[in-house]
Amino acid sequence: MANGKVTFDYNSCKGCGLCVTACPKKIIFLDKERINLKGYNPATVEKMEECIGCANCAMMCPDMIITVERL
Amino acid sequence: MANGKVTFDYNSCKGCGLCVTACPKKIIFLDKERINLKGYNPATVEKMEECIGCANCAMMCPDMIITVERL
Amino acid sequence: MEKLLMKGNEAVGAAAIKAGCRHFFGYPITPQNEIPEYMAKELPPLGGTFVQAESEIAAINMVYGAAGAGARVMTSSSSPGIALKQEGISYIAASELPCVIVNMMRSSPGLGGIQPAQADYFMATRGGGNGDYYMPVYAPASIQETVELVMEAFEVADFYCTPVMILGDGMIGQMMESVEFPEPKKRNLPAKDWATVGTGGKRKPNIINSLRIEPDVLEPHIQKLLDKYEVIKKDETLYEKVNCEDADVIAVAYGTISRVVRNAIKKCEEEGIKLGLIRPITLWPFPFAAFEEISPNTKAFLSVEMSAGQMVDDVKIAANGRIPVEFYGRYGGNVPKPDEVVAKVKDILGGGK
Amino acid sequence: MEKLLMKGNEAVGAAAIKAGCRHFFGYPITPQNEIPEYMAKELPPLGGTFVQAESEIAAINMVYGAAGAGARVMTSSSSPGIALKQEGISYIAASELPCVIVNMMRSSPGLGGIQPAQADYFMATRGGGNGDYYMPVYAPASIQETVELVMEAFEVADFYCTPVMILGDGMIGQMMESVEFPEPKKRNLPAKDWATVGTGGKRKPNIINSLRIEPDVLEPHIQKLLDKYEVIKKDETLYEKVNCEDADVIAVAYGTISRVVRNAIKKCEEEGIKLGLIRPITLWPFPFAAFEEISPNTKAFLSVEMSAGQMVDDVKIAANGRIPVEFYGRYGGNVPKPDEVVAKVKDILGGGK
Amino acid sequence: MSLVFEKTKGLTDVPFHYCPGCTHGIVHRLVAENLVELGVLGSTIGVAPVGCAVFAYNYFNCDMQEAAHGRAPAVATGIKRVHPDNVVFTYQGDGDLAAIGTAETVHAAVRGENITIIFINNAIYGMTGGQMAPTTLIGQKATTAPYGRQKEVQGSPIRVSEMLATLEGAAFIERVSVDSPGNVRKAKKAIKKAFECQIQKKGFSMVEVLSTCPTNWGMTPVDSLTWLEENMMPYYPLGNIRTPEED
Amino acid sequence: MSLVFEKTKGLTDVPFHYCPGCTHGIVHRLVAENLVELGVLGSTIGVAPVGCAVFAYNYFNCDMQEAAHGRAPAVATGIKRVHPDNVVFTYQGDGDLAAIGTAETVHAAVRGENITIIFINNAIYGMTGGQMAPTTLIGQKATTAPYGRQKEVQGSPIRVSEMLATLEGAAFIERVSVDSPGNVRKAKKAIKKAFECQIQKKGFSMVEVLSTCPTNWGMTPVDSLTWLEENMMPYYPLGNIRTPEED
Amino acid sequence: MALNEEVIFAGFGGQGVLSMGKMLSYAGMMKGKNVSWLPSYGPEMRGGTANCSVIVSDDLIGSPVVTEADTLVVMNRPSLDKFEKSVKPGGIIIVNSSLIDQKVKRDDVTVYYFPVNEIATECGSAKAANMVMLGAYVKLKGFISEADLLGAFLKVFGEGKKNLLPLNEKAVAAGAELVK
Amino acid sequence: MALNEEVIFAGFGGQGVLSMGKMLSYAGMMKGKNVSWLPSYGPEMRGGTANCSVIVSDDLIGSPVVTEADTLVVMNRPSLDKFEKSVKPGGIIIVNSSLIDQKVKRDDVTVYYFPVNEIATECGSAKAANMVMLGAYVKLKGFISEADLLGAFLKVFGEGKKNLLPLNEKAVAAGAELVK
Ligand SMILES: Cc1ncc(C[n+]2csc(CCOP(=O)(O)OP(=O)(O)O)c2C)c(N)n1
Ligand SMILES: Cc1ncc(C[n+]2csc(CCOP(=O)(O)OP(=O)(O)O)c2C)c(N)n1
Ligand code: SF4
Ligand code: SF4
Ligand code: SF4
Ligand code: SF4
Ligand code: SF4
Ligand code: SF4
Ligand SMILES: [Mg+2]
Ligand SMILES: [Mg+2]
Repeated sequence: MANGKVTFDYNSCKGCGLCVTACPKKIIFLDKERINLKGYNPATVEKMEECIGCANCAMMCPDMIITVERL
Repeated sequence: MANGKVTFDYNSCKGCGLCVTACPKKIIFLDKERINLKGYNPATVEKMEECIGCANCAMMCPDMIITVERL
Repeated sequence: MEKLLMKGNEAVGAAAIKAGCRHFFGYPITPQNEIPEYMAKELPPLGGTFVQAESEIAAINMVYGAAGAGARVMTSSSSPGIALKQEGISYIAASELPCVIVNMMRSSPGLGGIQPAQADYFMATRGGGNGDYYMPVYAPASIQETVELVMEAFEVADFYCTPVMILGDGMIGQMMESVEFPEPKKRNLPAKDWATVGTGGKRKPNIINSLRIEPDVLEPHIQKLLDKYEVIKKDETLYEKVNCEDADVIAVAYGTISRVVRNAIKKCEEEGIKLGLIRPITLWPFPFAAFEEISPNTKAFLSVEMSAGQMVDDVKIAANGRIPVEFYGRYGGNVPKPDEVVAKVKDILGGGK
Repeated sequence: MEKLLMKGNEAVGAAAIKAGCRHFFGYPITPQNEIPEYMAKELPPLGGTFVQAESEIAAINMVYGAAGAGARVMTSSSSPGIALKQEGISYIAASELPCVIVNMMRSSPGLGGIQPAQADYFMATRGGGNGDYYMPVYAPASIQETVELVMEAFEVADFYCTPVMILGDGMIGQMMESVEFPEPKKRNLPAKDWATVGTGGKRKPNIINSLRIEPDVLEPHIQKLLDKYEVIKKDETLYEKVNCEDADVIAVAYGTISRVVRNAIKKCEEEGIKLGLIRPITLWPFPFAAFEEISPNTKAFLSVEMSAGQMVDDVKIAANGRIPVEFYGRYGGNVPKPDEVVAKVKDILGGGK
Repeated sequence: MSLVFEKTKGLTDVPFHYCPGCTHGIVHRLVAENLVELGVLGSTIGVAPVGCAVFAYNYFNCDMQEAAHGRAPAVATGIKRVHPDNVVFTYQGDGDLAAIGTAETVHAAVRGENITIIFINNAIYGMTGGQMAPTTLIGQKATTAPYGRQKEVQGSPIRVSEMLATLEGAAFIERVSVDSPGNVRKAKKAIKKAFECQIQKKGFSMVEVLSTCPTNWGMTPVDSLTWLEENMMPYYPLGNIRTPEED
Repeated sequence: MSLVFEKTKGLTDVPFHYCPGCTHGIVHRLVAENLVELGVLGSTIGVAPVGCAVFAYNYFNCDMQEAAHGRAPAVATGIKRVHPDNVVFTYQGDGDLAAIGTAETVHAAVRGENITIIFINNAIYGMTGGQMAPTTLIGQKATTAPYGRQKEVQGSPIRVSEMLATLEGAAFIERVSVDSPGNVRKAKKAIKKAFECQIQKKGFSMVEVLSTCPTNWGMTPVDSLTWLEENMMPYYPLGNIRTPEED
Repeated sequence: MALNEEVIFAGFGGQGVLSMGKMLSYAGMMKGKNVSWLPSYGPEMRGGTANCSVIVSDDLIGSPVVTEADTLVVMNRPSLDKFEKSVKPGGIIIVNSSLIDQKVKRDDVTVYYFPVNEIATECGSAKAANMVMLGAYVKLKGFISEADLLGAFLKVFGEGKKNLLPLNEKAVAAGAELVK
Repeated sequence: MALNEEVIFAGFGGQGVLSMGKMLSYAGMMKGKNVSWLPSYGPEMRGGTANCSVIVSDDLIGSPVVTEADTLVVMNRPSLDKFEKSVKPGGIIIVNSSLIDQKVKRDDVTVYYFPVNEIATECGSAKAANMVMLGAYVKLKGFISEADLLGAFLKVFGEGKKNLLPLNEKAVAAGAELVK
């Protein structure tokens, strides 16, 4: 399975969580510990190694703040 | 076959001829010899005895100037 | 009487219901949405109807139908939405139907903005629609006054068989103040025997109509409207005069801006300047009488508006050349500040007195 | 130049085409139907487009789109139809788009009648729509002048990026006179580099818009409009003054009614009365300058209108209290007769001189 | 001797202003006869359009309101919400109903507004002198379609009945014609059903009537009937399109 | 390392003002990506509505016009008749398109106007704060339907796509949803087809997109997707409703 | 004296009354006069009355509405009733006696009764009644020749109606004949 | 001296800023004062800034727009930037230091920094930050009692929210505590 990498534009995230449900690998979560400049808990990935680069998250992000790359 | 009788309100006729085509007995015609108060050649029946009182003429007269009776 | 803290928009709805209005037809637009929302909630339990129309045009024509059918009926909107109602209002005025139309003005032209403004004065007072017609236009300056004028509007509408407009602005609509609901002042109203309620086979058909194809029939009909307007001018003109005796300058301001002028009056006082205020409460009929007696001391009228200058035309007609007419306005959603008004007054007086 | 006998409505169409108008969006209404009908026939062979819109509202918004896309574009209607266009006109003015709007006025309010009238003066000259905006309004008095003003209207519209109105009446629309088509007077026009024609990937997007949500952005935008209006007032005001020196009374009349006044002038002459005429050709900007110099002999201004009195407001502002302002009007489709005007003049002068 | 036909009491004595042979008159009669036969004339409120039928308020022998062009369904809504137990109908042309009044028509149906619309489709703007209507046929000439309506330029004519039938609120929709005595009789039945639908509070009802405009079609009244049969009927098929379930 | 997804050049750098999780943003992206992929961005003119997407003119990286509420199809018509070879689209909400703009929408389709409409059906008036839309579902609450929409009072929701599909001028109509990555991909294809239909001058095209309004539905963005699937999809079935014959 | 002729033409919708006015206007314009033509218009498409005001003048034309006509041409009876009072003292009324059996009541005007329908029928078509009437009118008034009138006919109706010229020539001549 | 208190409350959309103003207004009204509450309103449904002007006065209230505030209550940073200049010299600014790390630049006003979010969390819910702030405000100003404020809470939110009263009581008390 392909290896992917996602990058979030930290301060543009609105913490809506649509990417969270979209991810088949369930690796995205909203970081309740942090608040970005916009005042939201931003989306983050911890186990990036599990990312398959399917771009489902990007498909659903209404604010296009996710960049997806594939190895 | 029933016997009918039609009466036209002479001065209200607009000479449109719809009754003429509607009559199954083809007994109505527009009287080119006469002009009524409105300025039209009014509809007339000559052979009233052929009228079957079907009221087709009245069905079609947009100005409701025909009265139909049946014997 | 119980005091309530209420938004202007809700107070409009509550006053209308208190005045017996049971039918409301509207379409959403900021900053007046609380009016339809209030009616949507409150009317059905009272057996009334709220219809969210497909557009402002549909709404005003539903009002026409309901008014013609004899109901007390209201619609509300804000500037661009009111622009769309102009044909309908012209029909209602021409057909002599009573109804109340609320305009909570926002900044314009075009889509403009949603902040308060007073730039629909022309549209309200001199026929945004086609033809020779007018309607009483009330400009409340507080929520309490809004309540009273809305109630009065229904009575006036029925009394004269005319549309009546409540001309507020986003501020009136959105602000809360304490308010009491007195019993509506009732007039001796003529029976609505012209309404379409069905003939019951007992009388000739009633016809609600504004078409008169023959000039010699239409002209007397318009004359009838004009005669009615003269009575309204005589009997229904409302205004308030504050601090005008011996005033150096008399400001003319209506609605919320009259309150800014009140603050300016105090500030002027501190500087030894006497600023007066004529506050038209009816914009049509415009209170020309208020301008008749002015002290020889008074240097100018100053029309203060949240517009680029519209009421100033009526002030000029009222002044009739006796003293200069000046104008100060802010627009686009900005609200004149008391200090700005004071500065303008000083300016008129030649840099202070 | 060839002389043609032409209906006013057709002349409007022919002049527009001569002025380079290739896009027309309209909706039928009496008494201006010959305009869309003419355009429907003449535009397609020229590669232009005629669209019969589903309504007046759709038509004015098609005009907005086409004007924003850079075209010379026109629409036409009559009173109730123009009332429906008010929101759209406000948008066009606010978005600074050039176009020409023709109103062949009929009698109103409401559905009224289809005979000529001048009761849309208010709607035309002071915002039937929402907000602070104006547009140049031309009032031709003959078919020849109609042709010239329609051509001028397109130039003025493009020069100032503003809607322009031709305010005629059923008489102007329906009558025939002989007419010549001179070459349009061309101005040095700015390029329409703001139009939506596609970026071609070569520049930033062009945006046609009237929304400015921040008051501090909207206010300067309105100020820009107001500054433009001042230039138009200075440079584009048109009027004609006839027989005014030492006149006993000066009539003020526009469009077809100015011709009735001309007949009245002759009749007055026969009776030794000197009647003058100020004929505004632009109703907005109103020709206040024409009222500045008046002879001490002149007893009054007399506004003569096919309405219940609308322009009379501007005449009052212009008179500014110097001499009385009188009014004579017929309405509902009736046209004032020269004799009636003469009688009114005599009346003003105290039963003859 | 028994009376087979005389003018209905549902109409006033005012003579119609319609052109000779214009079928507006026939439809007026059918509406009025039905109101009388259903016994509801005295509780009926009609709404007249702007169009050739603008003077309808002078003809129907019931309370009437004259609506602004296209707004009759909105006016009828206002009336009906005040008097839900009265019969409320509009009488509208194709310009009135299907052009400027499109939104009002569609949304009266969307709301399932319990009113009846009599829709006169004569494929032309009669009153204003023969301009193109949304229902003008392809190839048909009109003063604003002097080269004939072209699909590519003005699009194809709208079938209002079929369009409204997609709406759940539309309880009864039928298209009829008044080109022959037989069709006139059917039209009358359809109009009766529409009113019955309203009386039984089943929601929005409309009868589309194919009608002639000899004046603006530039034909004799008799030729107009033939033109209607040969040109309009194929594009606008007659028949019931929606009926309340219980029927 | 290859880039699988980055923000399209069809959009400007201006961040969206939409509420968190509002699917307006997804649809903006799909439209913009398609314009870029079809190579027509530079010749495209868009029309923004009045509704939450009112600022769309700041987002799409092409020439734009802001229309009055409901009039976008008329504005687009004006533009298209001036520039028949440019791509012209409108982006409209359900209040804008299906309420006040009903006549403009229907008649753009009747004329077969060669434009593309992107229709955002979120069953509510978003911008003005949650009033009832013509597409609000039965039982759904709105600020102007505080007791929930009732068939008897406000009528049944309008299925715009099905209604327009009765018109001959409507060349391409499809209903899609953006509730899941799979449906987003399908939505993108449908929007591409609609633009292709226009580029090939086949007439009017519209894509109805079922969309969420977490703010006015009073739900989280994620719950909103579920609500859309469970409530909107059954009433507004996804799928193609009209395609030009040659396809 | 400078010419200033103000005329009202009035009749039924189908009688070609508006065209009469147009032809006179066209002829006047071609002779270098100032002209105006103003129709009245109503809501009824057929069968209503039609009338128009025409002014032919050496001067600039003031109001195009004729309220004190020099000449009134009436083609049917309701028009006579309506406009009889709109003629100035000393003016002329020309009555289509084919359709109007009534007499003019005023005695301060000159009245002519011409049975133009009958004459037109004799010329070949009852539809040319208006041309017969116009022929009589121009002859009476003298400021337009019969030839100019026929030139105007083509201008108003277009070259396409050239085939009708002989009929109309005949009608105009017959009309002119009526005026001795 | 007669009371005339003009306040601006400002913060994020979800912080209950408008309610703070409403509660103060209600409490003022119940004490027989004249009151006005004016919100600013924008097109953004969520995440935008929100603010309101409140006036509580013994006099009739002129303009409801507060441009020279006696007191400014700011719940987030953009609001401080925006309204700092709108306080009259000698006025008061109360800053929610939980979310605003910045200091007030003016030196002609009295400034209080209260970490109301933290305190509210301690009381049981971060959502009560506005009540903490209000508690501090009324205590500072003195013309409204804490009990009156809680009475207003029920008026504004309705009897249905009675269950939240204990939490809010705690929050208000904790806020009042901040003012020595
Ligand atoms: C707002 C407005 N626009 C236009 C008109 C002009 N008008 C009158 S009737 C009509 C169309 C009539 O056509 P239709 O509805 O088909 O009725 P018909 O005459 O064919 O019976 C129009 C456009 C008007 N009176 N008001
Ligand atoms: C003429 C007019 N009427 C009403 C409004 C107010 N208004 C703005 S947006 C809107 C409705 C928006 O709803 P929708 O079209 O569904 O778009 P959404 O916000 O849901 O995306 C309304 C009624 C307006 N601006 N202009
Ligand atoms: S690319 Fe796919 S796997 Fe990777 S984070 Fe996004 S949704 Fe999850
Ligand atoms: S979808 Fe986008 S905005 Fe929403 S949480 Fe994920 S990254 Fe943030
Ligand atoms: S009743 Fe029948 S048969 Fe008799 S005239 Fe009429 S149509 Fe002919
Ligand atoms: S249908 Fe009626 S109006 Fe027509 S010709 Fe016959 S009787 Fe006369
Ligand atoms: S114009 Fe047409 S629709 Fe109108 S009355 Fe005449 S024939 Fe009938
Ligand atoms: S209000 Fe609704 S539609 Fe509008 S941006 Fe917010 S979530 Fe989206
Ligand atoms: Mg029609
Ligand atoms: Mg929506």
